[in-house]
Amino acid sequence: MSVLVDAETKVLVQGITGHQGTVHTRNMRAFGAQVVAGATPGKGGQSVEGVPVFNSVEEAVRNTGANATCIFVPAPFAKDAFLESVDAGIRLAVIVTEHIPFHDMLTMYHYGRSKGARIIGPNCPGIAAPGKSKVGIIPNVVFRPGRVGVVSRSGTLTYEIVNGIKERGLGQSTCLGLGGDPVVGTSFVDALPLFEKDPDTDLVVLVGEIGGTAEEDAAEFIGHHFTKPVVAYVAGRSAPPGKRMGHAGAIIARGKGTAESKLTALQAVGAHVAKFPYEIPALVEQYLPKPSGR
Amino acid sequence: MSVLVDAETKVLVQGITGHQGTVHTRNMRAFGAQVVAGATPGKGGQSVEGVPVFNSVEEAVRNTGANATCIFVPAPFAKDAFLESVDAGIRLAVIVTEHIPFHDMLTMYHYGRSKGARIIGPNCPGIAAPGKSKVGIIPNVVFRPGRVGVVSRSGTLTYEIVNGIKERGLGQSTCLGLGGDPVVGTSFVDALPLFEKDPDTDLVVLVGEIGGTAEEDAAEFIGHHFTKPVVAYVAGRSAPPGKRMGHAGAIIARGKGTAESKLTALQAVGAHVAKFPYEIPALVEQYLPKPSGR
Amino acid sequence: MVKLAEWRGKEIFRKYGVPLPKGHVVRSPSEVAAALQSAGIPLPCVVKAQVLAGGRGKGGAVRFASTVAEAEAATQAILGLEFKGEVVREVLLEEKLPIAKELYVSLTLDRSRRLPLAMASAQGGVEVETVDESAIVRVHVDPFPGLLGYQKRQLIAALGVTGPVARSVDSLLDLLWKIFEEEDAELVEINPLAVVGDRVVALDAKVIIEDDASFRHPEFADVKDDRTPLEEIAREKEIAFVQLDGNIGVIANGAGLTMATLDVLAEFGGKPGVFLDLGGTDDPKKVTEAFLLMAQAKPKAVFLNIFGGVTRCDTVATGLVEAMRQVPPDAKFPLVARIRGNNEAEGVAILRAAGVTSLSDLKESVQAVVAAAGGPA
Amino acid sequence: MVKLAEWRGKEIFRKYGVPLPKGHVVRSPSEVAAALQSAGIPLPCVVKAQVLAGGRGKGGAVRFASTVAEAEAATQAILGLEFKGEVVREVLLEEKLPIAKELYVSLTLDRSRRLPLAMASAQGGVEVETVDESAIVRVHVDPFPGLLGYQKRQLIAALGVTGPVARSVDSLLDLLWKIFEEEDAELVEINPLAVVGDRVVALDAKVIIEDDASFRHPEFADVKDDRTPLEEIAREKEIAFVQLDGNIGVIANGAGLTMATLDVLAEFGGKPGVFLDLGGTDDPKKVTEAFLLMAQAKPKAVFLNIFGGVTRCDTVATGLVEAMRQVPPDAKFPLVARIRGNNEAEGVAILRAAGVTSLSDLKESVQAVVAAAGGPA
Repeated sequence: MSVLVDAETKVLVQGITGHQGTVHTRNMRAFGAQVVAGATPGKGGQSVEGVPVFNSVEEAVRNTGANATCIFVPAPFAKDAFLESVDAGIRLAVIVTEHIPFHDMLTMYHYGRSKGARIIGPNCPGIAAPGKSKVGIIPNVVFRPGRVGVVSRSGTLTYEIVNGIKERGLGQSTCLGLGGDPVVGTSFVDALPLFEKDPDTDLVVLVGEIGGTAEEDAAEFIGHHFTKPVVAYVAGRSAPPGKRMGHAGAIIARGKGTAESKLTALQAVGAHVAKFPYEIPALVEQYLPKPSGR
Repeated sequence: MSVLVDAETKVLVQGITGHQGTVHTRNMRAFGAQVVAGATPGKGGQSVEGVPVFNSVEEAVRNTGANATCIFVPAPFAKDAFLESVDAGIRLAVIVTEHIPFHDMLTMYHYGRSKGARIIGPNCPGIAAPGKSKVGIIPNVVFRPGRVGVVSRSGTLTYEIVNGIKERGLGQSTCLGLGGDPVVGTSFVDALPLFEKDPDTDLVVLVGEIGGTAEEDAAEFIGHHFTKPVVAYVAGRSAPPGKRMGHAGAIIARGKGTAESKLTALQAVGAHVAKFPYEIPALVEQYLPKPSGR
Repeated sequence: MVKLAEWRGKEIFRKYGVPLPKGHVVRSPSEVAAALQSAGIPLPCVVKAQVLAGGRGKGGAVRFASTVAEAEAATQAILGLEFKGEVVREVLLEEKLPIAKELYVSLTLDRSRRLPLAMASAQGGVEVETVDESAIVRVHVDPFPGLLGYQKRQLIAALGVTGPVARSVDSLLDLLWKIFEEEDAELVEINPLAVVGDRVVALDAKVIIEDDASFRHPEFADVKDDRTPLEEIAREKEIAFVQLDGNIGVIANGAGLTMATLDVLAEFGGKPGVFLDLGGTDDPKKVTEAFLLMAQAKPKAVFLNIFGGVTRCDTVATGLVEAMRQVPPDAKFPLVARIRGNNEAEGVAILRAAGVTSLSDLKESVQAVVAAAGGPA
Repeated sequence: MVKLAEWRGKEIFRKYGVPLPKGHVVRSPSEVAAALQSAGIPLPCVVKAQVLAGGRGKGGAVRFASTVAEAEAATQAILGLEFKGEVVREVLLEEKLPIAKELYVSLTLDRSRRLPLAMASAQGGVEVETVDESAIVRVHVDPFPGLLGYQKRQLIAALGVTGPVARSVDSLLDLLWKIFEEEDAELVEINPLAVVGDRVVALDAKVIIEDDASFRHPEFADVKDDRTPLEEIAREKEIAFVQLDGNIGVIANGAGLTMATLDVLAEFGGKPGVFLDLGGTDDPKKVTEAFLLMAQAKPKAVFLNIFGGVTRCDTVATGLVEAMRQVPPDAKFPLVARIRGNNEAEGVAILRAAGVTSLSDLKESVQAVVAAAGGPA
């Protein structure tokens, strides 16, 4: 078991013929993911890394049974690419593309939801379940199969944390990179129930950032509905208000979205809070339930 | 049992303070329906026929637990009234209002659907389940509790047919008047499964009209999924092409929507077709399953 | 339906930026020279009758002119022509363009799916009903996200165009979608859509605005459509009134009941001349108006078929008797009435007392009215 | 963020038909007389500094003038003022209206609900953060059907207005919704929205356009916002670059890692002066550009924290060494690097060979860079 993807997931890559699309198709396959098709309008009939390319998502799905998509299409066309995947029946999309206007994301999110389609991202590293599948761009080298779930709004910071967990001799069940945009398809509150019911996850590392109230919302959910141990970290404690710290979503606006507010909320519901990212692996080791009788 | 409504249905009337709203509130209550609230912006605090009026649907629902709405609001405001009911959590709306632009109906239908809300109508007589409840304007006098389901695109013609069934000594389980507009919230194909699974309905009378392909779609559904006997009638056999026959939806356009096409399709799947409305009661009597051992 | 004449559809197209030939509408030959000049229409030009029916090309309602004098002559010849029942009152003068290819695109409503439907075919210039299904691509458009890029690519593929022509179609499709939504259209059709050089141009425009949305579009209030003068009056009075080619008037309440009545009438040899649906009204003033309108259609006989549900039959009968009294003597017609439902006996008594034939069986009533109109056809 | 100055927000308002006072923007006192005349602004008038910060009224950045000479003098006095760090370069002259009541309305985004959020309060004219929650009504708007009538009624009720004023707010709310959607706004705020006679007028305009939507809005390309000149250059080069008030530059890849690095730095007494997120780039040219930009900010020391995931550490190291070489001699800065991940050993060797301090422990690296910048604050 794992979260959202497994060894049977058949991945389509939208924008496969671009540089990123090609590189990450190779990496996903190296990780063990079944990448079955690519789609780029006008490039149907080509093949990239041995993967057949189709002109439309509908054709790709019809010919390969693709049931998840990884979108690398540039921001002005990302909305269309995602909606095409929904109309073609795909119900899981990892959107790697950054700088998608949030007004577009509102349309994507609400249309997708009305059809039962889930978005991870945008501007996100995606999903990796070591030993099973990967949809996205998280580096292969940081993983080792294990029982730690990771859910994060960050990119590279997540890679470093996941790597730290590996270096501690532990491994991950699934790592979900949700993205740092103001409007994300899947928030902590949407992701935590998936980890709660995943029998292969024993503990979850939650990596937050300043901006918005996703961590506060997560804390409320954890307080009421989450039974597994949580190790939490929130980046941006020293960030000044009113400045966007790299991610479109990482901004303290009108006094809302401070790291302090988030940390307090998480601590109040029993999450084990790391002050610095390098403290995470030790906390994970400390609170990860020990295998009984194994 | 009955279809869509029962004795527990709590009806809200939107536009209760208008003439039609008031008259039909009285009629619905006389039929035995629980009309629990009215809503008219700016008229909150009044009462009509003993029913409390609220300024908003949200207030009405909060105070009375209304779970169905009957909308009499004029066409330019009907879209808003329906969307308000959906946002307030109501999941069944009978829209009596006529002349709602179909572009508005597209929005209403798709938004409603995304929230799980069903529309009967617009421009329709609504739902009546004798002995249980009524949401709409079908005259009370034509009914008698029984085991015949009626589903129709017409208004007055339906009253006459229902009355004819009563005069034959038979009765109705539920009568659904779907409305004669080009875009209806519930079509024959949506309504038939409700009658199929209603244990109190033994036979269905389907009353169609020229225009569109709702009857052909119904025939296809009946052929594959409907097991109860069907008596069908289609009005407009003598209507010339290109003319709108009273209902916005009743028009033979570009060779499509003729009565002949509909009748042929219904006959092909075993529906008992009446050439004239006055033949319906006899056909109903003939094909209504006899109560075994009762 | 508010069916717009070609020139009027093109006015909307122009407002939204749809590429069009240069053109100008005229209503007399004397306006031709000035129109050609003010609109900058080069010669030779096209002279097109502004009628709603299709097939103008074959019917002599579209002509070509190489000189101003020829254009005047063609206008003269076309104005006043009767084309499939319509009299030509307006002529559109247009630039004649070098057409490389004729395509078809449209947006309409799919009632079953409750979705707008975009259609495209590379076989333009002929009636779309005559085009083989396999040559038409249909794409359903969700009103929420609207027409999407991948859908436009499907439509463009159907048209078989590429490069700059494809880009020109892409922009055009966005405009058509905008028109369809913002103008509350039932139909927006361009046939033919012409490939001219590296772009497409709308040679024709068929736009139908939805009647029920007219409260949002007062600008079309003067459109006469293909309604008869009496139908036009009825529309203003909000009475559903359709003129047919027979001699018996039918008044009923409810569209379904009215249609069913016509069907029975036709079965027994009657020829319906007017379809009049009183609707749910129980307003005696409206009933009277309906009767006076019916009188103007000069029917040989009238059949009234009312089912009183919420309304009481006696109220209806009283209204009828009063309405009949107001019909002018020279326009009186024999009336057969069938009123059923609520308080039926009282209603029938009132009618009979006023000398109106009142029967309760539909077949019998229909036979009576057919006889009153001179017997079966 | 593309924060528009008041006058520019009002230009958008004007385009959509939002009721405004008569007004004109000027950039020198000599333009005042002509501006008053051409815009028909009656005296007395209001003279308002065009700065992005709030609280102008109390800060002397809004003045009144009864004569042209007074307006010129006020303009003279305001231009060049520094207001909360911004220098006033533009002044808006406006009609002074008889205000009956000051209201508040806005549209923004609720990130958690992924829905636009409309807010209204009868307590306008003060910063909305200072208004009691109970005096603010919040309504979530679904982007599909858009702002609905019943929602407008809720907002209008919150404003406590009725009759013609309420109708004026109703139309205004439709316009605000249209602006929010069509202009890709993050925020559209009117505070105060003034009741003047029987209608409302937007006395102020706060409009923020979403940065990521700028490809759809080339018309705002010249808006300088409140970015520093270096931030402006970084934006053009698409580098995430934020100037802070310390003296240590931080370069990392990924927003989260960069923020985490700042946090550790602050913990050990360092004062971050620049936040530079390289993002997912492995383009050596972009790395060089980033270093040159960093040099312009004149940091006392720079800390580079890179995690090589897809990128290899040796590739990154080679790029870094080259970039450091290109920094002009007078702008050189001490660099502490921490590169981890893929091919880490090779990368570290390259850096050390080039004389760059390279450590693998985050705490140690941070302590080293704090020392290089002159010790903890």
